[in-house]
Amino acid sequence: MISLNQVSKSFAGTRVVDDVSFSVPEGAFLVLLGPSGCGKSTMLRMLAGLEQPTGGQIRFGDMLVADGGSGFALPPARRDAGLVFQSYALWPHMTVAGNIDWPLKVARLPAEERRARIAEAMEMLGITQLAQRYPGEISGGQQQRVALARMIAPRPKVMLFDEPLSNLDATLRVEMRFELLKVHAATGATSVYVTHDQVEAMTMASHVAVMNHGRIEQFDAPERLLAEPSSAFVAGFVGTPAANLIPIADGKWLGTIADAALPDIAGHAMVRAETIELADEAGPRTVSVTLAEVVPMAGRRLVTGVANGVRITAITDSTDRLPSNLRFRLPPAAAAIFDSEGKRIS
Amino acid sequence: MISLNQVSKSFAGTRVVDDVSFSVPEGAFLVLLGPSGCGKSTMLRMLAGLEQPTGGQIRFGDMLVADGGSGFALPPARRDAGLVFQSYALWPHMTVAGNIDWPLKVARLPAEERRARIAEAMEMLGITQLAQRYPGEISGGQQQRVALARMIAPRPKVMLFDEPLSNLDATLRVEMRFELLKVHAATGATSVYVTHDQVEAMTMASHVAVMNHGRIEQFDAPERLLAEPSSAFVAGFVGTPAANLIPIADGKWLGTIADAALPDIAGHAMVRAETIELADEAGPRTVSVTLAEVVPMAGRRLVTGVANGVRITAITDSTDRLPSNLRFRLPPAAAAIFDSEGKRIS
Amino acid sequence: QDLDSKSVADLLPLAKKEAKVTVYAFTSRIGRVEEAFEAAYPGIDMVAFDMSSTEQIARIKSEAAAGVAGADVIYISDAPVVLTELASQNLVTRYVPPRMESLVPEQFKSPLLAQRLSTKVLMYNEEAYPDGSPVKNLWDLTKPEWKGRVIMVDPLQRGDYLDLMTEIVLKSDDMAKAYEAAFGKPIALGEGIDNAGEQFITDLFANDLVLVGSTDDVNKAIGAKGQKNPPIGFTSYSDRRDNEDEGWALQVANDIEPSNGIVFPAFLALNATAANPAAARLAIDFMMGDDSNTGGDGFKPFYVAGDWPTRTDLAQHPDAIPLSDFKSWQIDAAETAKIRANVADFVLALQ
Amino acid sequence: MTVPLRRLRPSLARYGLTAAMALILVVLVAAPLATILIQTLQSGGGAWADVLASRLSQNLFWRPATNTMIIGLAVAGGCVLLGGFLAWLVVMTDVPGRPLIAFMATLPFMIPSFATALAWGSVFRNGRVGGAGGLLEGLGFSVPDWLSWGMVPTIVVLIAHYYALAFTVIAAALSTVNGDLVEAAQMTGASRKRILFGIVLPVVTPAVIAGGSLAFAGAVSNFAAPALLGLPVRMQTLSTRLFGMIEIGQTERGYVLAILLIAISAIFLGIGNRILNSRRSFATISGKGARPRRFTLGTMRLPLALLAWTVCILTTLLPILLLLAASLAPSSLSLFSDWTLHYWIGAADPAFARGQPGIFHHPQLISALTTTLMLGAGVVFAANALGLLIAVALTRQKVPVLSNAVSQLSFLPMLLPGIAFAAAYIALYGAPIGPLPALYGTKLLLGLALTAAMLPFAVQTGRATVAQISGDIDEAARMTGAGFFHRLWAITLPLAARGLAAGLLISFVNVIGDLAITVLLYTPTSPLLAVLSYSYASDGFHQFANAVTLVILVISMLATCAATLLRGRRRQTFA
Ligand SMILES: Nc1ncnc2c1ncn2[C@@H]1O[C@H](COP(=O)(O)OP(=O)(O)OP(=O)(O)O)[C@@H](O)[C@H]1O
Ligand SMILES: Nc1ncnc2c1ncn2[C@@H]1O[C@H](COP(=O)(O)OP(=O)(O)OP(=O)(O)O)[C@@H](O)[C@H]1O
Ligand SMILES: [Mg+2]
Ligand SMILES: [Mg+2]
Repeated sequence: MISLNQVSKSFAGTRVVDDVSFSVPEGAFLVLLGPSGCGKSTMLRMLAGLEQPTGGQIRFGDMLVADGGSGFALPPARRDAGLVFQSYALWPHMTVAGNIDWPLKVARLPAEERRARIAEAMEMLGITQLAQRYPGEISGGQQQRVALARMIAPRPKVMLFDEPLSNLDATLRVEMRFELLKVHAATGATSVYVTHDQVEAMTMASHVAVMNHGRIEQFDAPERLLAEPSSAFVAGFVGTPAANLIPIADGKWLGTIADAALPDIAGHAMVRAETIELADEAGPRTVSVTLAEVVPMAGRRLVTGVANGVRITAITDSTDRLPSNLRFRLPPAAAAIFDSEGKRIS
Repeated sequence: MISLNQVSKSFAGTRVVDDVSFSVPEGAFLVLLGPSGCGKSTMLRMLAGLEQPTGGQIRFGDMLVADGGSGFALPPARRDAGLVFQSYALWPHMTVAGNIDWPLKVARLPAEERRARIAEAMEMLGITQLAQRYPGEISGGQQQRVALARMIAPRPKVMLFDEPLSNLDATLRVEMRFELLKVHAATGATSVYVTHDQVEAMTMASHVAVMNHGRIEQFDAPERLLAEPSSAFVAGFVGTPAANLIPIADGKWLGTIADAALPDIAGHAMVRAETIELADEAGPRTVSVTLAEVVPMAGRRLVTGVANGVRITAITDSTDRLPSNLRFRLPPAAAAIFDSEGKRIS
Repeated sequence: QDLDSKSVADLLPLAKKEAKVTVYAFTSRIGRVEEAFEAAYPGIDMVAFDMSSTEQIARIKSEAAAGVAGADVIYISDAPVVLTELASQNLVTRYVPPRMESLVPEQFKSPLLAQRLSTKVLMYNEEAYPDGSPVKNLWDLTKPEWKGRVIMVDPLQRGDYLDLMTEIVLKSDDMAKAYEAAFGKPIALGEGIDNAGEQFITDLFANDLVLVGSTDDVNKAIGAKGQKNPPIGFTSYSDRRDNEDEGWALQVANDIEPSNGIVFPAFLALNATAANPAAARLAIDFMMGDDSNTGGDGFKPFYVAGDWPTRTDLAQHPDAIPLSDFKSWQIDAAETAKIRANVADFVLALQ
Repeated sequence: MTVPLRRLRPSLARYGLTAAMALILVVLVAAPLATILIQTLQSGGGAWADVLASRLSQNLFWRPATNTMIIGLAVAGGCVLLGGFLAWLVVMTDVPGRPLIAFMATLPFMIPSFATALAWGSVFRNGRVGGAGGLLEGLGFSVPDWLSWGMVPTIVVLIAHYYALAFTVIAAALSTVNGDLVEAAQMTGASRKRILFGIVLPVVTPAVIAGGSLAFAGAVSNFAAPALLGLPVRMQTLSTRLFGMIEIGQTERGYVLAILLIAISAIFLGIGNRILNSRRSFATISGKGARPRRFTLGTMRLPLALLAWTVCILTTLLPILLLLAASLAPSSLSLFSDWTLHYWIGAADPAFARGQPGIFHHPQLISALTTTLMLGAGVVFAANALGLLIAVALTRQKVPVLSNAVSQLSFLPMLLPGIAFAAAYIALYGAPIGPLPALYGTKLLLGLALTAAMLPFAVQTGRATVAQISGDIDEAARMTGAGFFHRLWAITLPLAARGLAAGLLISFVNVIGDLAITVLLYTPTSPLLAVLSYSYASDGFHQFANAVTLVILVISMLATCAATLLRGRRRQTFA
């Protein structure tokens, strides 16, 4: 339902979105994933009509909504899209209820209906008791929820979310993503969702686009992203924890530990944390690391060590104290190999 | 070094911080954890001197900095504290470099030194190439990093962080928390850090305070928080994933599945996800659930199901397809039992 | 032309048909004229605009450019500008009511009809100088004892003061004679100075002449009671009537060599393209006064001490020196207009 | 057919507003201005040579121009500092008596500047222009000329008169500054002064520039103060010069001077424009809500309060008192004796005041009052509506050349002497243009001219506030499908309300006090208060003139009160 064809956007000469093409069907839930500053918000703003692409076309269904070449752009008002701004963009002179109400008023919904929708949205986001407060009188997370409620209440056909849960706690986030999916399903809207939270990406997405430097690195279903990253960047970016990208050169791990299984190139081997074991003794494919941090997760512990300046994370089940002389045993085979450009080789 | 004695804060009659007392030594790294709207930002703002407590005293070392009773407050300028605002609060009319520079100018650092510090801070936060941009011309995550750089560059003795990494991607976050800990260690500052990210809390904190409704639910070392939650709230709030809190009544799980090991009270049993198994067949302590979501994490899968409206998360290693008729087998003993008020009983 | 010769009785029915007459006037006293006029000629509405001569000139010129006839009657001072910029372009035209032909001397009937005369003359503080003017000769003002104590409105701010300067230059011969009288030697002109008038102006400015922005400031400076050493300066003779109200001691210095200042006319003229030509003429006739010896209601607002009607048949105002005894130059607007700009430039070069 | 339309639409959305505003400004400002320019060129441009390159140009132009610029810049600087300081005190600190300071600090520019000059004279005057000296001489001090007359007093008086403009605009802007910007500065350990000048005033740069520009334009075009205080030591400014030139019939030279004044001022105002058009943003109203921030002044509370009070009292009460006295005292020489209410309510008495009855017996007072109010209200709303649109266009659509033209054009009327402006209007719109009827003599023409004359105030204040609203707030509203005017009404207007109120107030005060334009364009059936005051003054009835001036002042003060009350009823959460 949303399709992009070679869309680009430049600010003062620098391309921040670069030749992006993809399409998702109606009702899809597209998650945009990518590092800070890679152009995610810009993408959303172009979809919303707030920013005009400098090149390429954007279509909603059959309808052309923006054409960078001719300069044509359907104004935001006529796209039936809603956007949760990264900066919230609440109207500071309206109460919480007023903020949610205004778009409904603009849409000329009858008063009865509006009241119901406001109540529903506030209920869903747990902000009912804040109805009469002003944005300046509520906490950051509460503001974010108001921004969400405001966007959802009019039930747009295209829902655009820019890190909508970033300021919420984990528990609330779980609830919210559940609720958002419910809304998404109920309205049959097509959603585009920017997040830094891998869990959100994995649980909500029907499609994921991983962006880097304004380009799409991989566009795929969420499971495939984890299973088959198409580039070193994706491999190192997705997953909780992300896979380790260990430099290899001349068939040696880290350029030092020879391994016949490794190809004889300079690049990176992808090694999943769960395949690295803690070793008591030096041995084949064993690397000595300095302990950096230990994170309890999913009943296990992620142990991160640094070897030759490379952070490597392993997972251990044992709750024993870690030896002061920590060693990681690398798996017999890398999950994937990437060349020095980051292209996947095997 | 920072100690609070019965600190309270009310806004227009409602207590948003309620009788909080604790103290942390110099050089401590205190993480404040808590749901949206529980008063974390307000706590930070009181420490910063931007908000005056309505009751209680705050001391930095031996020095009284605020006294709600007498109304005394040391102005923010004289506390040698820095704050990363949840809203960033960047000065829109100054460039990125200008924003970082201004506090240094105020501190009358020589130009040479200032240049070095700005360069260092920008380098550390990966925003060097944005030096001449204005806040309106950079992405949300970049703005957040500028806010961090601005606070860190003058090296205050007390560093206050309000969700400083919330808009950064996971990879960058890992880097940043590493860098922040380095700065913290290097300057010997005492830090108070608000976050919703459990990993940050667990890896960075020397002390954690879990807040709820303006009160401290538990104040402890991070590991103890996971191991020995003192209330149902804490149990259900911390951990990745947080422990399951399964309602019990009359010695029955969920009020239906009798278990002799359970006490005969109404309350909650804490059951860690990793102790719940997927069961093929109905059996003792087995509950049938509807699948809600599956999250890949730490090489395993978190499987969340809903039974009687209660979300229960289990962890499974197997990568098999989940049976359509999903069942969870609860462990023989709950990790903890909380009464209906949430107080821990065993 | 035809209308010009019509008597009041003949004009009246025509004017009644027009039913309206618009007057631009440089004084608010027009308000009282309006009332009197409408009482005298019911059914003819007089619409009066009160604005300064300068503003009238700007307005009349703009209106002419825009092709609209704003006023029917123009009552205006600032003779030199009016003559050069309005009359010469036929933006305003002369009209002398037949009734006035014999009552007003020729000099006041052409090129425009003057209704009355005003003054800018030397005045002093009679409280500080009970024995009369401390100055007998204009040149005395350039002497050291009057340094910083002669005051007037900046001649480049107000046309009537510029007219005064111009007249002094025009009357250079008199000025030269007066110089001899004052200093006992013939005048020696400075470099780049062409005549005695210019020399006088130069010397006056060199003697730290104090300039102010309005006639009132001059009056206050000169007239304020209780001063030990009050300044002397040029202002309107008629302002003396405010002495009592304001607490001034203004008095005119009449016996001055060669003259104490200037007397200048206020014109009554027609708009060349007047929309109400008959009523306009009727209004001018009315404003010239009736046959009583004070001019009646039409002239009453202007019958004040220090202003003189141009009509010769009206009685002298009891409080004022008669015009015939008044030792002032009567400006010749046409002559003044010729060199006025040059004098302005000359003054401009001095400050 | 569809293709060009398609192309047109986005560019319309991008430039449409700016282009429309440019068109309106051409009609309201550029065309009349061109008329004047043409007039100065018609006779061979001799006036230009006289002014710029003749033996006279030194005295005619260069020295007055230098004086003017010194005065303009000093006054602009002084007003921004003083007005900004007071605005900060009132909006951002806990100084005692804030509402009253806020009220008093808006008054000075409603008081005619001659009254302020008079107030200066009443203290510092020496005997140079005769009469009695001021208070200081009365106490036995001898006051040197430089303190009594000339540049210094002119600058001080003009600052005392115009700082209210800067105050009003800056206070409006400050009240919307998100508290966390200030808090972030406080955290750095900066002193209050440092924060004020390093963060607070710079983040409201648009308001500072607006305040400074208005004060600058006011100062360079002010006539009363330099005429009263400068002339006695022969200090001329461009405004006294050009007034004089027009007054003595050398209109062309006068217009040339006016055009040059505009040109020079445009340079300075252009600098301000560049800052506003730079990449820098001044969005202090963010989409994350905001808490207002008040400094506690601590030990400085009383000294600063004292300072503020002194400034306010000296610049408001003193001139008002003198004005009042001047409307009560028979003699302008001893303002405090023999007071009588005759000039206000007295019946006609042939023995007193030449038989003039008090102003309340003036047959046209009531009609003048209502006309003034109606005209004032109409013009003010028209000008500010336009001003807001222009401000929005300038802030949200930055079109390369056009924006700059719009910005400059909207400022010019402030510098052009009213008489020239009005004359141009008559010349241009007095006659029928094509099918359009002549507007001469209609209130519409007066309304148009006054609207144009008030645009600078409206645009400057509007721009200062609109620039503070961060773009995403409007974008969020665009996403809902609300149209331009709907958004303007529901989002921009309320957020800019304080600034707009300031603009309304400033232009209202100006329009009801305006004389120069009104006197040439008004229709006699409905005189205005200012005209009434003028006709009294032109006949030497000062007491009456001052009484009418006081009536105007009281109306202005009532308007201020109304604006304050209106504001007070809104919940000030974002501001
Ligand atoms: N000015 C105010 N008036 C009334 N209530 C307020 C005001 N400011 C904050 N609150 C309330 O105080 C509570 C605590 O706010 P605070 O900002 O400290 O929350 P927080 O823990 O930082 O939440 P978050 O994680 O969402 O940022 C919130 O419930 C908020 O609604
Ligand atoms: N007005 C502008 N001028 C120049 N560069 C800009 C402008 N606005 C954004 N950029 C740059 O464009 C890039 C993409 O910005 P965008 O906001 O889309 O990033 P993002 O992916 O949303 O990042 P984040 O996760 O940090 O929000 C950034 O590097 C930013 O610095
Ligand atoms: Mg973004
Ligand atoms: Mg917060």
